[in-house]
Parts: sequence; structure tokens; C-alpha cells
Amino acid sequence: MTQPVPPDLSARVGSVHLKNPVMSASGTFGYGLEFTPFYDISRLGAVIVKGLSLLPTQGNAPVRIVETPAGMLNAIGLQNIGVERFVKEVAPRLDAGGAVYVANIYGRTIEEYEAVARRLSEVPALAAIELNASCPNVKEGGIAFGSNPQGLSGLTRRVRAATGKPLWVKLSPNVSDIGAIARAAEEAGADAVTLINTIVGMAVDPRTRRPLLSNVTGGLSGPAVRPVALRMVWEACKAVKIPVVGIGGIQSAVDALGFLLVGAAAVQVGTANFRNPNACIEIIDGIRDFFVREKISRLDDYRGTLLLRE
Amino acid sequence: MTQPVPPDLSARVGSVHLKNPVMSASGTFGYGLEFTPFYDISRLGAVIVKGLSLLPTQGNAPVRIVETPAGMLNAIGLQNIGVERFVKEVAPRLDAGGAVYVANIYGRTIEEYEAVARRLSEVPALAAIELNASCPNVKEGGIAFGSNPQGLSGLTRRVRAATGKPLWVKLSPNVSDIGAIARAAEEAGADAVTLINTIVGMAVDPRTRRPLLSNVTGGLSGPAVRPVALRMVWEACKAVKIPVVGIGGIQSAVDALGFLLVGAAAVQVGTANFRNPNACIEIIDGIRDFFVREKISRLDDYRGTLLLRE
Amino acid sequence: MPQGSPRFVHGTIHHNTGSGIFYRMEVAIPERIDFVPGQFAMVSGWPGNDPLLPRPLAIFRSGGVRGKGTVEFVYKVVGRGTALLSGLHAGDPIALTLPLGHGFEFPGEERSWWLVGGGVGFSSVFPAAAALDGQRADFEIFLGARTRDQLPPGEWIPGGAVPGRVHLCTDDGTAGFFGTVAAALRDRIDRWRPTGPARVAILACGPREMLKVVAELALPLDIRLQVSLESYMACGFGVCWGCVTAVRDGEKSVYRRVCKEGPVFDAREVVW
Amino acid sequence: MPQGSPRFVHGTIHHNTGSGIFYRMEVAIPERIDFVPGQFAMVSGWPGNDPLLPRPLAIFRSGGVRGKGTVEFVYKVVGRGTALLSGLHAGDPIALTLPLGHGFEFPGEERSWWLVGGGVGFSSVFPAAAALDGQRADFEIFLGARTRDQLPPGEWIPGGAVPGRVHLCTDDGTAGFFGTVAAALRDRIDRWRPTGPARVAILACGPREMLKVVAELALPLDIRLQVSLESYMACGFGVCWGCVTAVRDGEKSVYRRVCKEGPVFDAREVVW
Ligand SMILES: Cc1cc2nc3c(=O)[nH]c(=O)nc-3n(C[C@H](O)[C@H](O)[C@H](O)COP(=O)(O)OP(=O)(O)OC[C@H]3O[C@@H](n4cnc5c(N)ncnc54)[C@H](O)[C@@H]3O)c2cc1C
Ligand SMILES: Cc1cc2nc3c(=O)[nH]c(=O)nc-3n(C[C@H](O)[C@H](O)[C@H](O)COP(=O)(O)OP(=O)(O)OC[C@H]3O[C@@H](n4cnc5c(N)ncnc54)[C@H](O)[C@@H]3O)c2cc1C
Ligand SMILES: Cc1cc2nc3c(=O)[nH]c(=O)nc-3n(C[C@H](O)[C@H](O)[C@H](O)COP(=O)(O)O)c2cc1C
Ligand SMILES: Cc1cc2nc3c(=O)[nH]c(=O)nc-3n(C[C@H](O)[C@H](O)[C@H](O)COP(=O)(O)O)c2cc1C
Ligand code: FES
Ligand code: FES
Repeated sequence: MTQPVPPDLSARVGSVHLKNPVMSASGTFGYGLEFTPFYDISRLGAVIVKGLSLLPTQGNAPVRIVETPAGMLNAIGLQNIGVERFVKEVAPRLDAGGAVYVANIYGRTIEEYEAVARRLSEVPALAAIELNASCPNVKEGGIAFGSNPQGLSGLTRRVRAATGKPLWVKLSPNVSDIGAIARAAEEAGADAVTLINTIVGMAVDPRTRRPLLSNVTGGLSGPAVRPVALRMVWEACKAVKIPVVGIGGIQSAVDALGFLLVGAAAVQVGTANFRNPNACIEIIDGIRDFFVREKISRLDDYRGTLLLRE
Repeated sequence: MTQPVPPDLSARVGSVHLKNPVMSASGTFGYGLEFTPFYDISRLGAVIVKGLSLLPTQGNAPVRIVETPAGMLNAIGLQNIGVERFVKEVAPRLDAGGAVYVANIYGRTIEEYEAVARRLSEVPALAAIELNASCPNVKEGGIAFGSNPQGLSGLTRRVRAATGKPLWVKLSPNVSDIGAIARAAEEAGADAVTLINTIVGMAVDPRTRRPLLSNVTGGLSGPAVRPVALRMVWEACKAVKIPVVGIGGIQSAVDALGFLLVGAAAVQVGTANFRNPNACIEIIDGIRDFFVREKISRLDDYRGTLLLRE
Repeated sequence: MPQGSPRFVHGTIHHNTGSGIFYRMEVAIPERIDFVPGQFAMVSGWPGNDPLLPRPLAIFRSGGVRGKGTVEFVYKVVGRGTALLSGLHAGDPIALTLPLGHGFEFPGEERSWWLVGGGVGFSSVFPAAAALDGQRADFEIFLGARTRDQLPPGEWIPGGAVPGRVHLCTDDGTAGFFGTVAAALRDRIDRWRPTGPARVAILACGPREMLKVVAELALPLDIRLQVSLESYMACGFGVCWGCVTAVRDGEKSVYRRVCKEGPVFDAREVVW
Repeated sequence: MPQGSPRFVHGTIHHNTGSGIFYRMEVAIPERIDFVPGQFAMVSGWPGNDPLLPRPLAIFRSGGVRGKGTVEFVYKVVGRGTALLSGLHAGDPIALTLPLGHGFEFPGEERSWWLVGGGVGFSSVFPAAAALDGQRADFEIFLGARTRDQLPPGEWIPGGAVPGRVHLCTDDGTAGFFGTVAAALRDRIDRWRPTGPARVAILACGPREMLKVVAELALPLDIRLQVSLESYMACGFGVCWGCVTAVRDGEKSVYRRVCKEGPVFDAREVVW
């Protein structure tokens, strides 16, 4: 009797090889170091680090988070140590984790984006750069670039020229036509698109008559947004030839499989890490168990096999 | 000692007077008749009836609904008896309910919209017409008109000319800039905008590899969408001078007050009716209790009084 | 029978106990409710919005007096909603909309009834059996399950173990007839000698494939068959149009609401 | 004291009983955990995603042996999450991430400790008192509440009712000192004769306004004050940056994570 061959979970996002399709989402995983007490983070497909800007950023005043039905709003405002300190203090420690790392970058102007991308190109530990063109929680930049094809195209082209690393462009869901936005990124040279970032939302206290977030609006994430994310990822997969990374409300292997089924090359897990720090690992194990049960030998045999009626 | 004067909950949506700001949302309340076992529907601000099309419409094949975290997707496909049978068979029975009624209309072409609006203009029981330019569950019409300002403007102008009834335009949330869409409706002659309709979403079964809805995608409603709806209503209120009616995930008086606080003239309650058929009445009572407790004597003293930091 | 108009009530769990794979739950409610066998309730016994929607459960029994009622349900845990219900304790609150839908019809002319329950489908046909037993009508019960321990406890069977009245069937032969409930019914039909066209009528509830086979047996013989269908439901009282099933309307097929025109349909109308 | 590294565990409720306005819950967990007073756990004891996020609760006590532990919490029902917790029964599952955060520090030089708990704030300071009691250190406890029945049960107080050690304060005078815990502390300071700068140190947990008043009393007198702050938290272990509070860093004010650099801060650093 032969031993059953374990299913091959390896995934590719363009030229980036991942041992499995499950990555942590930016802003929900720190630099990965906070997770080492929970598990060996090299078991992840990749770690996407917290968004980095050119200069250290203070972020928004508290209150920064508010819970909503099956979701949460955040308005962190990209508090981070800035690219320089990241490169000097954090990057050297990343190798120790043994994981594949991707940097998530953000700028108030195209020039800032370019500068951050350029500086990070020198960091060998980084497998790719994810361009956050969709942060809803900062006054300038971010979503301003991401909500129309022209803006996104211009930004992507410039950052593309500034770095030799694979460039993933993270898309905003706050748009009329996600397919058109994804195509704009593709045409401007992105190696992959990742989506969705958070959906802009708001919560108020009827008694104090004030917004619950100091920033007034925030970004909605978590299971509540999953149906919207899945639809957008499906549309993006139909619109572009470059790999699509699916994000939004993924909590379990079943959720992750849904995104892979509609065509995602890989997925990212964000908010789910908060309630269950082991979420990513449980998802990887759950995908493997599903493939064993369903006798699927390779991820590629499953990806994008959604059945539609004629 | 004098008796405390009960707070004045009366609301106005343009020329339409409502005894309170709580209406039932279209498609979640039938023609109102199914609710008469639960309560006297004339206690509502208004009843928005199920969407009407020119011809009887069969709707989509089952499965039409799927539950999602704190929400649901629906792809009913506007099953309805058509405007003719509505006018002949249902409209005459509406008066008996004693409620304020608004018809919700839908067409595959501008001409169909016009024809439905024209026919309904003859129904005295209807206080207004709500133009559904945002149904995500039909192949033609609907959202195709509602997702860009030009399309919406053209449609609104034509329907505006076809009826003397107050015209409310129901907006799609599947857009980049809800303020621009709301302004397009205002400039084209809408008496009010109502929002949000459902957000396009999707759910799949990873094992059968099929979409859970026969229509593949459906519209997301329920508490999950409330933060997004509230943000869009707030933006619409800032963008237009005509009244804005707030819809999306409202389940309790606290939720409804949030929409009124950011400036909505009134609200509609949809999905919440399913789990709790008394939802609308409990919301009305809850608003009254809140006003008593907070010593607010009129709805108008509360509406739009959101406090922002300078 | 008149089909009472629905109400929304807050109840309190009296007891909620597992018996094999089934749970039986009794709820205290403010009013006694009357119901037609086959009618159901929309049940939500959990706080929060996940799951969001109430779940349909057939009304198994109702009791009490004006101003103080009880209602019973029998259910099987198949997913999140039923799992949450199974975790409720005596004293916990629960919300119900009931009675809902169009139940079984009992026209006078039939002289004999066959009641068919597959899986937890007995929860709809036992109330019918109890009603027939009350009228001292002639009926037989066919109960199908995969294995012996997936059959309902014997003491739940209305009318008790009158010889020849209850036909247990298991797919694996661990109890009663070795085979499906449809096969047992086929046997019974073979032994049956109709003396007139209206002599026997069937009421059935269970998986759709089972109901289809029963229809294929009964309809060619002009045996009147009423089937109770299942569907995903959002409201349960006819306003969302989410629960529809295709039924024949003359030449055409139209979508009717399982929660309103059903859950019980004449099997001749159903588009199988 | 070393601050142990966190883990995520599935536990089972041992008991969860109300005592006045407070619940005390003991959970069986797979491992004994060590913690520093002031450290906390993120707790989620409900199925489904509404509420979505776990809730922070101070670790009140921990026990057991390697391979089998218990941990206790004391909480007050203030909203949906704590209401759901209060509905849990013995045997129910619960998920915990613990121990988290930076707890109270106990440098050797102090000779006397004043522990101040407002409202449910005693849940953080009692573990500190228990630790000091174990070291036979000199400490006094100040407990503030609105009324008598909002004070914790006497038998929960570590070290017991040693005369002069426990100062109960109620806003309405129904028990102990008539007034706020801050007022009681002011009285105590008036009666206090410092013999050296390091003689007394305060550990405090409670509403932010209370902590602020305590800081205004203590800091001008150079009494070292550590305060345990509250904040809305999503993760509890430093990755979301949602829980920050403004603290002084030289001339500037910066945002530090309450869950990681806190919840216990040196009161001199806090931007009040
Ligand atoms: C009128 C009526 C009466 C009923 N009476 C009873 C009764 O008395 N006793 C009883 O035990 N049951 C009864 N049922 C069935 C009962 O309602 C279901 O078992 C229950 O709703 C399941 O809820 P759940 O949350 O436990 O399972 P769910 O989590 O909802 O799912 C159960 C299964 O269905 C699948 N599923 C869920 N949604 C979809 C979808 N949109 N498309 C495809 N698959 C999906 C899930 O994956 C899972 O396998 C009745 C149903 C109806 C319509
Ligand atoms: C480190 C730490 C340790 C703690 N230890 C304990 C303990 O040992 N015992 C204990 O009882 N408590 C403790 N708490 C407090 C406890 O975490 C809260 O009481 C609990 O999270 C409340 O959850 P809830 O769901 O019951 O209430 P919620 O429903 O979350 O709300 C409680 C109140 O806060 C309001 N609110 C909620 N979100 C916001 C927002 N974003 N902005 C403004 N207002 C909002 C609500 O309207 C409501 O009035 C601790 C807190 C921290 C940070
Ligand atoms: C607290 C928080 C912080 C986030 N920070 C970033 C960020 O810095 N850069 C970014 O591209 N996305 C950020 N996101 C978005 C997530 O990476 C992800 O796209 C989104 O949350 C949806 O996925 P989820 O539902 O799994 O969380 C953040 C999300 C949260 C909740
Ligand atoms: C089952 C269902 C059917 C609906 N049908 C219509 C419709 O016919 N016309 C329309 O304008 N909106 C329709 N809607 C949208 C609702 O009126 C409402 O805009 C939306 O559900 C958001 O509100 P809610 O979260 O309170 O449900 C429907 C929604 C649901 C859930
Ligand atoms: S479940 Fe809503 S119409 Fe049947
Ligand atoms: S709660 Fe997430 S960083 Fe503190």
C-alpha cells in the first residue's frame, strides 16, 4: 500500500512563490513578530507587513476602532515608524522569521510612494511591494488615487518604474466598476492586484450626537464584507490576466476556498486574526483537509473552477 | 402640574407629510397587507410597496436568498404582478389600510419606467413614486441606470416628466461617489433621494463549486451594511438640498436615530422586518421614548445635528 | 380547517432535550395558539445578528389555555441555527412568529390516510396523525430513516403502537422494513385494493427526492398526495419572495411561495 | 517580574455566577498560566460574529498545575459582550488569548502600597494585593463605588479584613467613607507623613476621571503612581493599533498601545 501523497498547496502570485495561498493582510499582523508566540510564521504563504509611509506617521487620535454587526470600522490612520526606521531596525530582524515578506506602502503624493518603493527595493527580505492605493483613513493620497482608473494608472506606472520588486496593487472597493480599476492597474504594469481594502463606513452615538470614530469615517472589514469582497474578486478575475489576491472577511477554510474557487491566486486574512490569532494556520490546515477529502491533488486543479449554469 | 407634551415625530419628505419618520422598505413588506395581523400599518410613516414593473415578472429561479454574516443576499428578480393588475386588484384595497403608500417602480428601459409611472399617477392612494434605479438583480435596467450620474440624470428627467406625483429616486450604493449621484438626481428634478439599495455580493459553495444563488450575484442587506449605508446617507445629505431618506440595516431606534442625526428626513426599514415583524413599530416607539428621555420636543430639532470637532 | 392568522411572540424555553439525534423543545408563550398540521413557526432563539434569519420549524404540538400557551417543536441539528437552538436551556428567551403557511388539508371524503415521514419529516406528519387519531380516522404511518437510531422515539408516535399501523423503514435494515420508506410504500400499494378513487390519501414530508419518488408512485394511481416542501426562508410570512418553488399553473410554471401558498402543496401541482 | 508570552487557548467554563452586580467566572484551560497583576485576557465566549471582537478582562486569579490550569475573571455587565458572557453555563466553551499587556511593576524600594480600585477596577488591583500579601508587604486598599451593593463581596478582598487596611468608599455613604475614593485618598494623604520620597506607591484602576483625580493628588507629592487604562481593543496583542492612548515622550505626545505598552502606565507619562 502506498501512502497518500499530501496535496500540493503551493501558489504563485506572478513570480512570487508561496508554500500555500494564505497570507496575513496588511495592518492586521504588525511586522509578523507579534505572532511568533502563537505559531511559526514561516508556515504562512506570506506576511504582508503594516503599511509604511515615507515619514513616521502618528496616526489618528483615538477612538480608532468601533465594532459593527459582524464587522469593525477602523481609522488607524496608518500609524507607523516610517520607511527609514523600518529598513534599519525591523528589516534586519525579518530574516529570522523565515517567512516570505511583502511590504505594504502608502504615500500622500506620488513622489512619496516612489520614494518608499525605491528605499524598500534595497531590502532583500522583501519578496514584493504591495501598493496601498485604497486607504480610506488618511486625508490625502490613498483612496484619492484608487477610486478612478486614471488616477490609479498614473500612480501605478510611476511606482512601477521606481522599483524592480514585483508590484502588487491593492484596490479600493469603493468604486462603481472594479473590473475597470483592476484593468487600469494591469495596463500600468502591476504584477498582481489585491482586493478588497476596507469599505468606507461610519457609526455615530445618537445620544452624544457624535461620530464614534475621531476620524468620523473608517474602513469596514470582517465577515460582514465577505459577500461584497467575493463578488469583486470574481469580477476582477474576469477582467484581468494578472493574478488576483482575494481579501475580505475570510475567517475559515471554507471562506478562503470560495475566493480561490472564483479565481483568486491566493488570499489574505485580516480581521480574523484578532479574535483568533491562529486563524491563518487553521485556514491552511482546513484547505489541506478539504483537498484530501475531495481528492484534489493540487491547488491549481481547484482554482477558478467555479461552475456556472449555461 | 401639566402633562408632558408627547414629542412631535412628524416628518416631511418634500411635500409628503408623514406621521413619523419610519417607513417600510420596498420588497420587504409586500403590499403591506401581510403585516395587518401584526399591527395597524397606518401607524407607519409610510409603506413602500414591492417593486412594480410594466409587465408581470416571474423573477429569478430559486435559490433566491442566502444568509451571510449579519446580512443576507437576495436575488428575487422583482417577481411582481405588473402595474396593471396592481392598479386594478391591489390599489383599491390599499385605502382600507389607512396608511400612506409609496409605489416603487422598475423598468428594463426608460420607456417602461415612464409607462409604469404614468399608470400609477392615476392611483389616488399613492403619495409618491420611488424610482428604483438600483436593483442589482435584473439583467437590464435597474443598476445600469443608477451607477453613473449621466444615466441616472436621463432616467430621472424622463420619469419626472411622466408623472405629477412626488418622485423619489432610490440610489445604488455600488458607486464611487454617492454625492455626485445624488446631485444628478436632484438636478434632474427628483423630489427626494432614498438610499441605500443593496450592495452587490456573492456566495459560493466550495464543495459543489457552484454559486449559492441561481442568479450568481445578489444584493446584500441587513445590519452588515449599516455602517456603509450611514456613511453614504451622510455624504448624500451634504451633497443635496432635497430630502434624503436613509435605508440600510436599520433594526432598532438607535440605528434609525443615527440616520436622522446625520441628516436623513426619514428612514426605511427592510430586512429587520423578517426576523421581527414588529420591528417598525418598536423603532417608532423607541424613537419616541428617546425623545422623551432626552427632552427633545420635535424631530426637526434633532435631525442633522451631528456634532463634528472643528 | 381555518388557518389562524400569525403573530409574533416572545416565549421562554420550558425544556429542550435531546432524544437520540432529535431535540424536542417546549416553549411557554403568552397565548394558546391553534394550528393546522403542516403549519410552522419562524424561530430565532439567539442574540446578535449572526445568524441573522429565523429558522422554520413545523409546529409539533400546541397546548395551554387562553392567556397562557405552550408550543412544541422537534428538530435535528444540521447547521448553525439548529446548533444554537440545541444549546438553549430552560428559562432562556426565544422569539417565534406563528402559525405560518398553508398546512395539510383534510377533506371529508377520504376513508383512509397514509402518512409518510422521511428523516425529521415526521415533525409535520405526526401532528396530522394526532388530528386523525382524535377523529378516530383510519390511518397508517410510514417512517423512514437511514438507521434505527435515526427513527423518532416510539412514544412520540400519535395513536401508539396499534398493530399494523406503524411501518418503520431503515436504509440499513437495522429496524423494521429493510429499505426506503418509498419502497415500503410501494409494497403497501401492491397489497392495496382500492374500492373507490377517493379511498386513500397520502400526506408526506421529507427530503425532496423522497417526495418525488412518492409522487411517482401515487399520482399514476390517482392517489391524492399532499407534500410538505422545504425551502430557505427569510420572512416566513410571504413578504420577501425568497422561498419560492415552481408549480404548474395550467400550461405554465409559476413561482409560488413555500411559506405562504405552501409548505403543503398538492403533489400534482409541483414541478418536480 | 517577567511577563509571560501569550497563547490562544480554548477553555471550558467551570462556574460563572453572579454576586451582586459582579460575575465571577472560572475557566478550565489546558495549561497553567503565570501572569503579572494588571495583565489581561481577550475573551470571546459566544458563537457567531455578532459581536465580532473579543473583550478584554483583567486576569483575576490563575491556578492549576502544568498541563491543567484554571483562570478566573470578575466582570460587570455593561453591554452586549459582557451580557453574553453572563449567560454562559458550566461546561460551555470559551476562547481566551492570555496573558496580555504590561502589568503593574513592583520595584523593591517601596515600603508601602496603596491600591485604588474604582467600580470594577478592583479586578486589576486585587491580584496586585494578593501578590503583595504573599510577600507580607505593607499595603492598603481603597475601593470606591456608587453605593454599598456595588462594592465587591468582602470575601474577595485579598488579605482579608485586617483593621485599617481596607477603605470602602461610597458616593452615597451607604457603606464606609461617604464620598469618592479620590476624596478618601486625599484624606489619607493628609494623615500621611512621608519619611522618604520612595515610601509609598499607588496602583490604581478605575474610570479615567477617577484616575485623573488620583494623578492630580499623587504626582505633585512625587508619589509614584501606576494606572491601568481602558480602551476599545480589537486584537489585544499589539497588531491592530486600535487601542492607543496619548502619552508624553519628552516634549512630544505619542500614541502608545494600551494592550501592549499598557494597560498599566506610569501616571507621569499619561496625557490626561
Ligand atoms: C416549513 C418548514 C418546516 C420545517 N420543519 C422542521 C422541523 O420541524 N424540524 C426540523 O428539524 N427541521 C425542519 N425544517 C428544516 C429546518 O428549517 C432546517 O433544518 C434549518 O433551517 C437549518 O438551519 P441551520 O441553521 O441549522 O442550518 P444551515 O446552517 O442553514 O444549513 C443547513 C445546510 O444547508 C446548507 N445551506 C444553507 N444555505 C444554503 C443555500 N442558500 N443554498 C444551498 N445550501 C445551503 C448548509 O450548507 C448546510 O449544509 C423545516 C423547514 C421548512 C421550510
Ligand atoms: C485591559 C482591560 C481590562 C479590563 N478588565 C475588566 C475586568 O476585569 N472586568 C470588567 O468587568 N471589565 C473589564 N474591562 C472593561 C471591559 O473590557 C468592558 O466593560 C467590556 O469590553 C464591555 O463589553 P460589552 O460588549 O459588554 O459592552 P459594549 O457593548 O462594548 O459597550 C459598553 C459601553 O461602551 C459604549 N461603546 C462601545 N463602543 C464604543 C466606542 N467605539 N466609542 C464610544 N463608546 C462605545 C457602548 O455604547 C456601551 O455604553 C477591562 C478593559 C480593559 C481595556
Ligand atoms: C486595523 C486594520 C488596519 C489596516 N491597515 C492596513 C494597511 O496599513 N494597509 C492596507 O493596505 N490595508 C490595511 N487594512 C486592510 C486589510 O489589510 C484588509 O484589506 C481589510 O481589512 C479586509 O480584510 P479582512 O476583512 O480580512 O480584515 C487594515 C485593516 C484593519 C482592520
Ligand atoms: C428580499 C428583498 C427584496 C427587495 N426588493 C426591492 C424592490 O423591489 N425594490 C427596491 O427598490 N428595493 C428592494 N429591496 C431593497 C430594500 O428596499 C432596501 O433598500 C435594502 O434591503 C437595504 O435595507 P435593509 O438593510 O433595511 O434591508 C429589497 C430587499 C430585500 C432584502
Ligand atoms: S420566506 Fe419570505 S416570502 Fe416566503
Ligand atoms: S488592541 Fe490591537 S494593538 Fe492594541
